[in-house]
Amino acid sequence: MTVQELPGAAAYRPTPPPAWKPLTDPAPLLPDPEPYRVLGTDAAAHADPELLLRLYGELVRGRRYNTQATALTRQGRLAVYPSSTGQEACEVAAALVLEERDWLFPSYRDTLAAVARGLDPVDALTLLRGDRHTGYDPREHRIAPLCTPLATQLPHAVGLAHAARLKGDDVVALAMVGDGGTSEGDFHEALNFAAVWRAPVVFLVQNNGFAISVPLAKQTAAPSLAHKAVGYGMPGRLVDGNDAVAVHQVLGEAVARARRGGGPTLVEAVTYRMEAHTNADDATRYRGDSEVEAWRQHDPILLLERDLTGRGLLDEERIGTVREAAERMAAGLREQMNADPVLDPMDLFTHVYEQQTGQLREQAARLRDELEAEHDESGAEERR
Amino acid sequence: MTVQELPGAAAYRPTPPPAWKPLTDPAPLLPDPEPYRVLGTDAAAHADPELLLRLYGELVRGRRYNTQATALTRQGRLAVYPSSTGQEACEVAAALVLEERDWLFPSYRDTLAAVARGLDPVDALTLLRGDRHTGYDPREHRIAPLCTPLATQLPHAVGLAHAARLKGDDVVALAMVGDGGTSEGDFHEALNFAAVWRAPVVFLVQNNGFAISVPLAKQTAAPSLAHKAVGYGMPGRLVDGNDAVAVHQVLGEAVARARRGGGPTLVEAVTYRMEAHTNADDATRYRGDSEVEAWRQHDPILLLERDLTGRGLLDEERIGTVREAAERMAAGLREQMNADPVLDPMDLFTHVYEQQTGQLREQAARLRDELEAEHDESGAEERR
Amino acid sequence: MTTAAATAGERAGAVRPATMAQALGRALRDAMAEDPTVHVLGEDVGTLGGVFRVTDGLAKEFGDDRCTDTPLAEAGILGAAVGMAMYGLRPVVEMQFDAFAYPAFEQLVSHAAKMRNRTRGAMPLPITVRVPYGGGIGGVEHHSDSSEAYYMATPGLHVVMPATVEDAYGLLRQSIASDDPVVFLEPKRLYWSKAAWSAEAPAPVEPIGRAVVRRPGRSATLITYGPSLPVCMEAAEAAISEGWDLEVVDLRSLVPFDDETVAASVRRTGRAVVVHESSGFGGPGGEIAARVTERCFHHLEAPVLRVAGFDIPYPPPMQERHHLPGVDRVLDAVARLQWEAES
Amino acid sequence: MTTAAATAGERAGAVRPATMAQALGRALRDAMAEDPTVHVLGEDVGTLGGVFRVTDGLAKEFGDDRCTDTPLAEAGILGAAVGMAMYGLRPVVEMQFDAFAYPAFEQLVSHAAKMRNRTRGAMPLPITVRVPYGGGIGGVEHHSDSSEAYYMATPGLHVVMPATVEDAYGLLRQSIASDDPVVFLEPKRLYWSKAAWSAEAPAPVEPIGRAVVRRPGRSATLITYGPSLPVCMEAAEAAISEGWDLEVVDLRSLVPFDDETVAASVRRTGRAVVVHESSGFGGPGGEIAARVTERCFHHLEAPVLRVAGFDIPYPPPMQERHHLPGVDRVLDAVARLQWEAES
Ligand SMILES: Cc1ncc(C[n+]2csc(CCOP(=O)(O)OP(=O)(O)O)c2C)c(N)n1
Ligand SMILES: Cc1ncc(C[n+]2csc(CCOP(=O)(O)OP(=O)(O)O)c2C)c(N)n1
Ligand SMILES: [Mg+2]
Ligand SMILES: [Mg+2]
Repeated sequence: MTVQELPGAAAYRPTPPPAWKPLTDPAPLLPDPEPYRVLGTDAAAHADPELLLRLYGELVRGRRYNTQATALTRQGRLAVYPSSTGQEACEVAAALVLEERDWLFPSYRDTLAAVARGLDPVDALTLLRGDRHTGYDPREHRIAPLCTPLATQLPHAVGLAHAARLKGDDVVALAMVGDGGTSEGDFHEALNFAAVWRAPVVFLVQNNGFAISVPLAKQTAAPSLAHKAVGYGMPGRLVDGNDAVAVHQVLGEAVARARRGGGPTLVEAVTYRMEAHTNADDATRYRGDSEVEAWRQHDPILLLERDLTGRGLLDEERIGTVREAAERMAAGLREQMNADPVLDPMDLFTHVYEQQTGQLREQAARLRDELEAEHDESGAEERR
Repeated sequence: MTVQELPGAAAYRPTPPPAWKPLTDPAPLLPDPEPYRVLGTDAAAHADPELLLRLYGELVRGRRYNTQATALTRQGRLAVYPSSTGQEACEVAAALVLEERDWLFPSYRDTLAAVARGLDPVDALTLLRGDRHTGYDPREHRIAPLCTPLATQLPHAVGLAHAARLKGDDVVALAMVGDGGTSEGDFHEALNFAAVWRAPVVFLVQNNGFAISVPLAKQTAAPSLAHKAVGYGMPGRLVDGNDAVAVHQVLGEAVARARRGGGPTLVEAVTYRMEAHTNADDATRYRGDSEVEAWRQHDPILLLERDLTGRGLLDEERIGTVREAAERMAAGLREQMNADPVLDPMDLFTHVYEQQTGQLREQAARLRDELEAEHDESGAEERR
Repeated sequence: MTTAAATAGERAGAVRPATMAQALGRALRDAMAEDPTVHVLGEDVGTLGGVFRVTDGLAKEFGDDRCTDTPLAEAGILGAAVGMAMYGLRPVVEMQFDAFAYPAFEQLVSHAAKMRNRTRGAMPLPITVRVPYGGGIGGVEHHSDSSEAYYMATPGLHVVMPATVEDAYGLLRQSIASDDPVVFLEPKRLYWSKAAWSAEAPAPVEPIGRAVVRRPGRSATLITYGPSLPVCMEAAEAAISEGWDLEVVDLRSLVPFDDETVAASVRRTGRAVVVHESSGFGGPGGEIAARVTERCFHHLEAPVLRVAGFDIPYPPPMQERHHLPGVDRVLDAVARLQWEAES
Repeated sequence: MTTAAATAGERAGAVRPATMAQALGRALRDAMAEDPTVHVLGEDVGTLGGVFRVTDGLAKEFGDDRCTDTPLAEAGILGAAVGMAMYGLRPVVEMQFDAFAYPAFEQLVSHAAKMRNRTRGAMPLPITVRVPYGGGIGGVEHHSDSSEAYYMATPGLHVVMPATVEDAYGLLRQSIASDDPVVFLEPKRLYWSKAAWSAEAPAPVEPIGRAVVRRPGRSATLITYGPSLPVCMEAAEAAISEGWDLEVVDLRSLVPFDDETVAASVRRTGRAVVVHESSGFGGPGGEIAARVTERCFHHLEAPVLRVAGFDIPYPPPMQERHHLPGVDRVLDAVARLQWEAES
C-alpha cells in the first residue's frame, strides 16, 4: 500500500461507501401514531351496511361461542379454553377478510376465527377437549392446525404463501399471533423471510395487553408492536382491535396488497383479553378490576351495536334475531359436546408414519392384546 | 348484555382503547438516512489527534494481523481464518471504545477486535488453529469466547450487562454480529431483552455486504439494518464502517448512553469484506472484481491516512514507524505460530464437569492406557 | 427427652404434609435467601408465581430483579442466563412446559453445556434449568413431552429428576449450588403429590449422582426415576401377591449415572426392568439396559426389559392412559423375565 | 451379448469414480428434474452451491425459485419448509453444519415430526432435512457434532445415514420421495470418499429401513452406520490376522430400525459390537445394544459392547483423533467379547 497523493482535507467531498444504496423511504412503513378507528368517526357512514350487519352477527355469535366454551370447561366437557372474549372483532374480521382459497394460520387462542371461517364448532374444539390434536382436515377449509408453540405457525404461513406464489396461485395467508408471541425468534425469522420473499402473507398481532400474566410493558419497549414492521421493510399498521370495521378494513387493505404482489404487512390490533388467560388461570393475581371495567366500555360488540343502532341499521328486533341464532348455535354446541367422543386407542399408531414401522407394529399388537384382555375381563365381570 | 342507551353516532367522539398510551416518539430512534461520516468532512478537524493516530496505528497493525493470519493458513499453521480485512475500522473502534472493566462479545470473525483490546495474538487464534476452543480466560480481558453459532453471543451480552447493572457495577457490554446474523432469532430476542431491561449493551452489526455468498438484498428488505432498532424501542445508528473515527464516535456515544443508564443502541456499520469468507471460500463464485475494486478505494486505512496526511498529522516517516511496529507484531506471531502447540489428550476429560463423572473417569483411564500402549510401542520401535 | 433435644425439635419445625410444588418453591426461596447471586427468571414466574405456582411469593420477597418475568422467548431467557452466569450470578431458569424448552435448544446444547469445557474451566456456568415435564395431567399437545433423552445425550449437562418431596427440595438445592448447568426435570403429575415434610428443617438427601433403593427386594430390580417411581412402587406392592419381591431403584439423576448402585442391585436380583414414561426407542432405557448388561451379563437370568411410552408423539389427553406405562405393563414385563429358568 | 443388452449398457452410461458429494448432488438434480415440486433451500445453496458444493449447479439449472438462498435463520428455513410442504411442495432443506440445525429444533420436533400425526394423516410433510454431520474433517467448534441421538428419540422423524456413494444417491432419492420428514445425515468426512458409480444409471439400493451386511463373517457382528462404516470394514480386515472373521452390518437408517437383519446376524455370530462416532452415553449404541440383547439374549456369548465417541463435547480438531473411534478401539472391543468361553 502506498500513500496516495491527496487533496487537502477540505477539498474532497465525503463519498458514501461504494455499495451503499440510498435507503428505501421508511416513512410509508411506519404506522400512524394512534390506532386506526372507524366506528364513532365519520368514516363509519361509508361502510357497507351489509358487511356491518354480517360483522355484527358474527361478533354476537362469536361471543356466545366463547361463553359457551368456557361454560363447557366448568361442566368438565372441555379440558381447557383460552377465551377470546373481548377480542371477537379481530377473530371475526380475520376470518371474513379472506377468500375461500386463502389460508388462515390461527394460534391456540383463535378457535373462533376458525369457526367464523366455517369450521365446525365442535371440530374446532377437539384440541381443547383432548380427544384429537387437530379435529379437522386443514386442507378442507384451509385452516392450519391451531398452534400451541407460540409464533411457530408464522414461518409456516410464510412458506405456504411463498409456495402458492411460486405455483402461480392467487392465495394469501393470514397468520395470527399474540403480543407475547412477537418476542419469539420465530416471529422475527418469519417476518424477515416474508419480506425478503415478498410473500403474500398478512401478520395479525392481537395485542391483548398480556401474555398470561406478563403485561406489554415487560414484553417490549417499542413504540408499538406495529413499529417492528420497519425493521423488516414491510408496512406496519396499528388498528383499534375492538373496532371490527376498522380491523376488517386494515386487514382488507393488507390482504389486497399481498394479493397484488405488494408483499407482507404487519397489523397490530390493540385489544384486550376480558377473561383470564384460560379457565385455569386466575387473572386477579396480575390485574385489577378497574382496567377490565374500562375495557368493558370499549367492548367490540358494544361499539358496533352503538354505531348500527345509532344509524338505524339495527333495532331491538334485529338484535333479538341475531341473539337467537347465536343461542341456537350454542345449544347445538352444548348438545354435541355432551356426547363422549368415541376414540380408538389403536389410532395412536396409525399416523406416526405413512408406513408403520416394525416397532410400532409390535407396540400396537401389545396394546391390542391389553385392550382385549381388559375387554374380556370386564365382559367376565359383567357375566358374573 | 343489554343494548345501552346511546347518543347519535355523530355525537360521540371516538375514544382510544382504554389502556392505549400515547406512543413513544419513534423519531429519535430512527437512523439518519445515510451512514454517518467524519473523515473527509469538516468534523474531522475536531477529532482528537491523539485518538486519530492511535486508531491509525491499530488499523495498520490490524491489517497486518489479518494478512499474516491468512498467510498462516497457507502454511498450514492455521486451519482456517475468517479475515476482517477491510473491516479493521470496526474491529479496532469496537476495542478502543471500551473501558477496561467493560466486556466485548466477539463473533468468530472478530479475533482482531479481541487482539486490539489486548488479547495475546496467539491466544486469539487457538480456535482457528484447532488446539483449543478458547485460548484465553474470558475474565482476564473481559472478552467472551469467539462465538461461532451466529448471533448466539448476543443474549449472553445482554445477560452479562444486565447482571452488572443489577450488581451496581459500571460495566458496558459491546456485542458484535454480522449482517447475516441479524436474521437469526437470537438477534431478535437479545435486542428485545436488552431494551425491556434497559441493559447497558451496544450491538454492533458489521454489515459487510455478505453472509458467505448471500448478499444483503437476500438477507433483508429493511431500509437498513439500523432500522430494526425502532421495533425494539432503542436508537438505531448508521455509520460508515470504514471511517474509523466515525465508528469510534458513534460507538462512543452508544457506550456513553448505556453507561449513564440510557439503555441499548443498535449500530450498523456499513463496510465490506475484502477477502473471501475464509481462506477456504472462493469469493469469485458470487461477486465480481469491480465491486471489490470500488471498495478498495474506500479502504479504512486509506481514508484515515489521507485525512491525517492532509492535515499534517502523518508523514512518510511516521507511517514507516507504524508499519515497522506492525511488521514486528507479525514476525512475532509468525514465529510463535510456527511452534506446534503442546497438548495433553487427557485434557479432553478435565473440564466437562466440575467433578469428573464415573463414566468419564473410566473413559479417561481407557485413553490413558491406549496412549501408554502407543508410547511403549513407539519406545520399543525406537529402541529397536 | 432432654430440653436441648426438645429445642432442636422445635427449631427443626413441624413435619407437615407438603406437596412437591411447595418443596420446590421452598428450595428456591431458601437458596435465594442464602445466596444473593441466585436469580430466578422465566415466563410468568414473578407476579403470577409461575403457571404451577412453584415461584409463588419469590418476587414479593426478593423483588422483581431477583425473580423476573421475562419477555416470551426461551432462547433469550437461557441466553441471558448464560450471560448472567458469566458475570457471576447463579440463574435459575423456568421453562413453562417441556416442549417450550425446545426453542432454547441451541443455547442449551451449544453454550450452556459447553462453556466450561470450551474455556478449560475458566468459565463454569452455574445455571439450573427447571423444566416441568412429562404427561399424565391431561395437558393439550406440547404440554406433556418427556425430553430427558435429548439432555442426557448432551455432554456437559447434568440431568436431575426428583420423584419425592424430599428430593424435590434437596436435589433442587444441590442443583442450584452446583457450578455446572443442570437440567432439572420436575414431573408435572407429581407436583401435587404429598408427603410429610419439614420446611424448616428439610431432611438431607443423597447427593446428585447417587441412586437410591426405594424398596429392597430379591426377585428382580425395577430401575426408574421421576414420574414412574410411584408406578414402580405400586407395581412392587402388587407383585407380592404374584410371589415376586421387587427391588425399586430410583436413579434421581441420569447424569451423573450411578452405575454402582444399579449394577449392585441387578447382580443381587439377576433380573431387571427399566421403567420410564419417555418413548422407548432412543430413550434412556436403552442406555440403562445396555450399561446394566455390560456390567452384569453373567448375573442376568433374562435380558433387561424396558417398559416405556410408545414410540409415538405424545397422544391427546383422552388417550394418554394407553400411552403411559402403568402398573400392569410393569408387571407384564416382570412376568416376561424368564422365570421358567428358575425352577 | 444381444444388441438390446448393449444398448441398455450404453444407456446405463459409464461407471466412473464419483465422490459421495457428487452422488448427493446428482440425487438432488435428478429429483428436481423428475418432480417439479422438489425445492431446495438453505444458506448458500444457490449461487455458491453450498459450502460442500453438494447443490452446485442446481440454481443455474432450475432457477432461484427451485434452489433458494435463504436468509440466515434455521428455524425460519425449516418453518418455511413446513409451510411449503403444507401446500404440496417437497422441500429439501440443507443445514450448513450439524450444530447449526439446533436453532431449528423446535420446528423439527414440534412440527415436522408431528404434523402427520396431529392431523391424523391429512397433512403429511414430505420434507428432507440434509445435515452434514460428524467429525474427522478438522472443523472448529460446532462443526463436527453427531446429533443422531436427538433425532432418533423423536417419533415421527426418519433418520437416514448413507455410508457409501451408492447409498448416498439411492437413499437421498428415497428420502425425497418419502411422504414423511427425513433427517438425512451426510457424513462430512465421507463427502470426498470415492467409488465407481454411474451417474446415468445409478444402481438401485435397498429401501430405507433395511440394514445391509457389508461383509459377511462368523466370529462377531459389528453394527454400524455412516462415518463409522469404513472404520469397521478396516477393522474387519485387520481382525483376520487375529483369527476373527467379523460380520459388518450397515444400518443405513436408525428410523426405521431393521431389527430382523441385525438380530439375524447376531444370532449367527453370538457376539456384537456397536460402533458409532456420536458420544456413547445416551447415543444410539445403547438403544441398539438393548434391542439386540432383548432379541438375542440366549444367543449371546458376551454382552453387546459399544465403541463410541467419549462423553465429552466434541474436542478441538487437533485432539479429535483421540475422540473418534478408530480401528484399534474396535479391535479392542472385539477382544473383550469373552472369547475364553469359546474354548
Ligand atoms: C414457545 C412457547 N412458549 C411458552 C408457551 C406457554 N404459553 C402459552 S400461552 C402464553 C402466553 C401467550 O401470550 P400472547 O402471545 O400475548 O397470546 P395471548 O395468550 O395473549 O393470546 C405462554 C407463555 C407456549 N405455548 N409456547
Ligand atoms: C447458527 C449458525 N448458522 C450457520 C452458520 C454457518 N455460517 C458461518 S459464517 C456464516 C455467514 C455469516 O454471515 P454474517 O453474519 O454476515 O457474518 P460475516 O461472515 O459476514 O462476518 C454462516 C452461514 C453458523 N456459524 N451459525
Ligand atoms: Mg397477549
Ligand atoms: Mg456479513
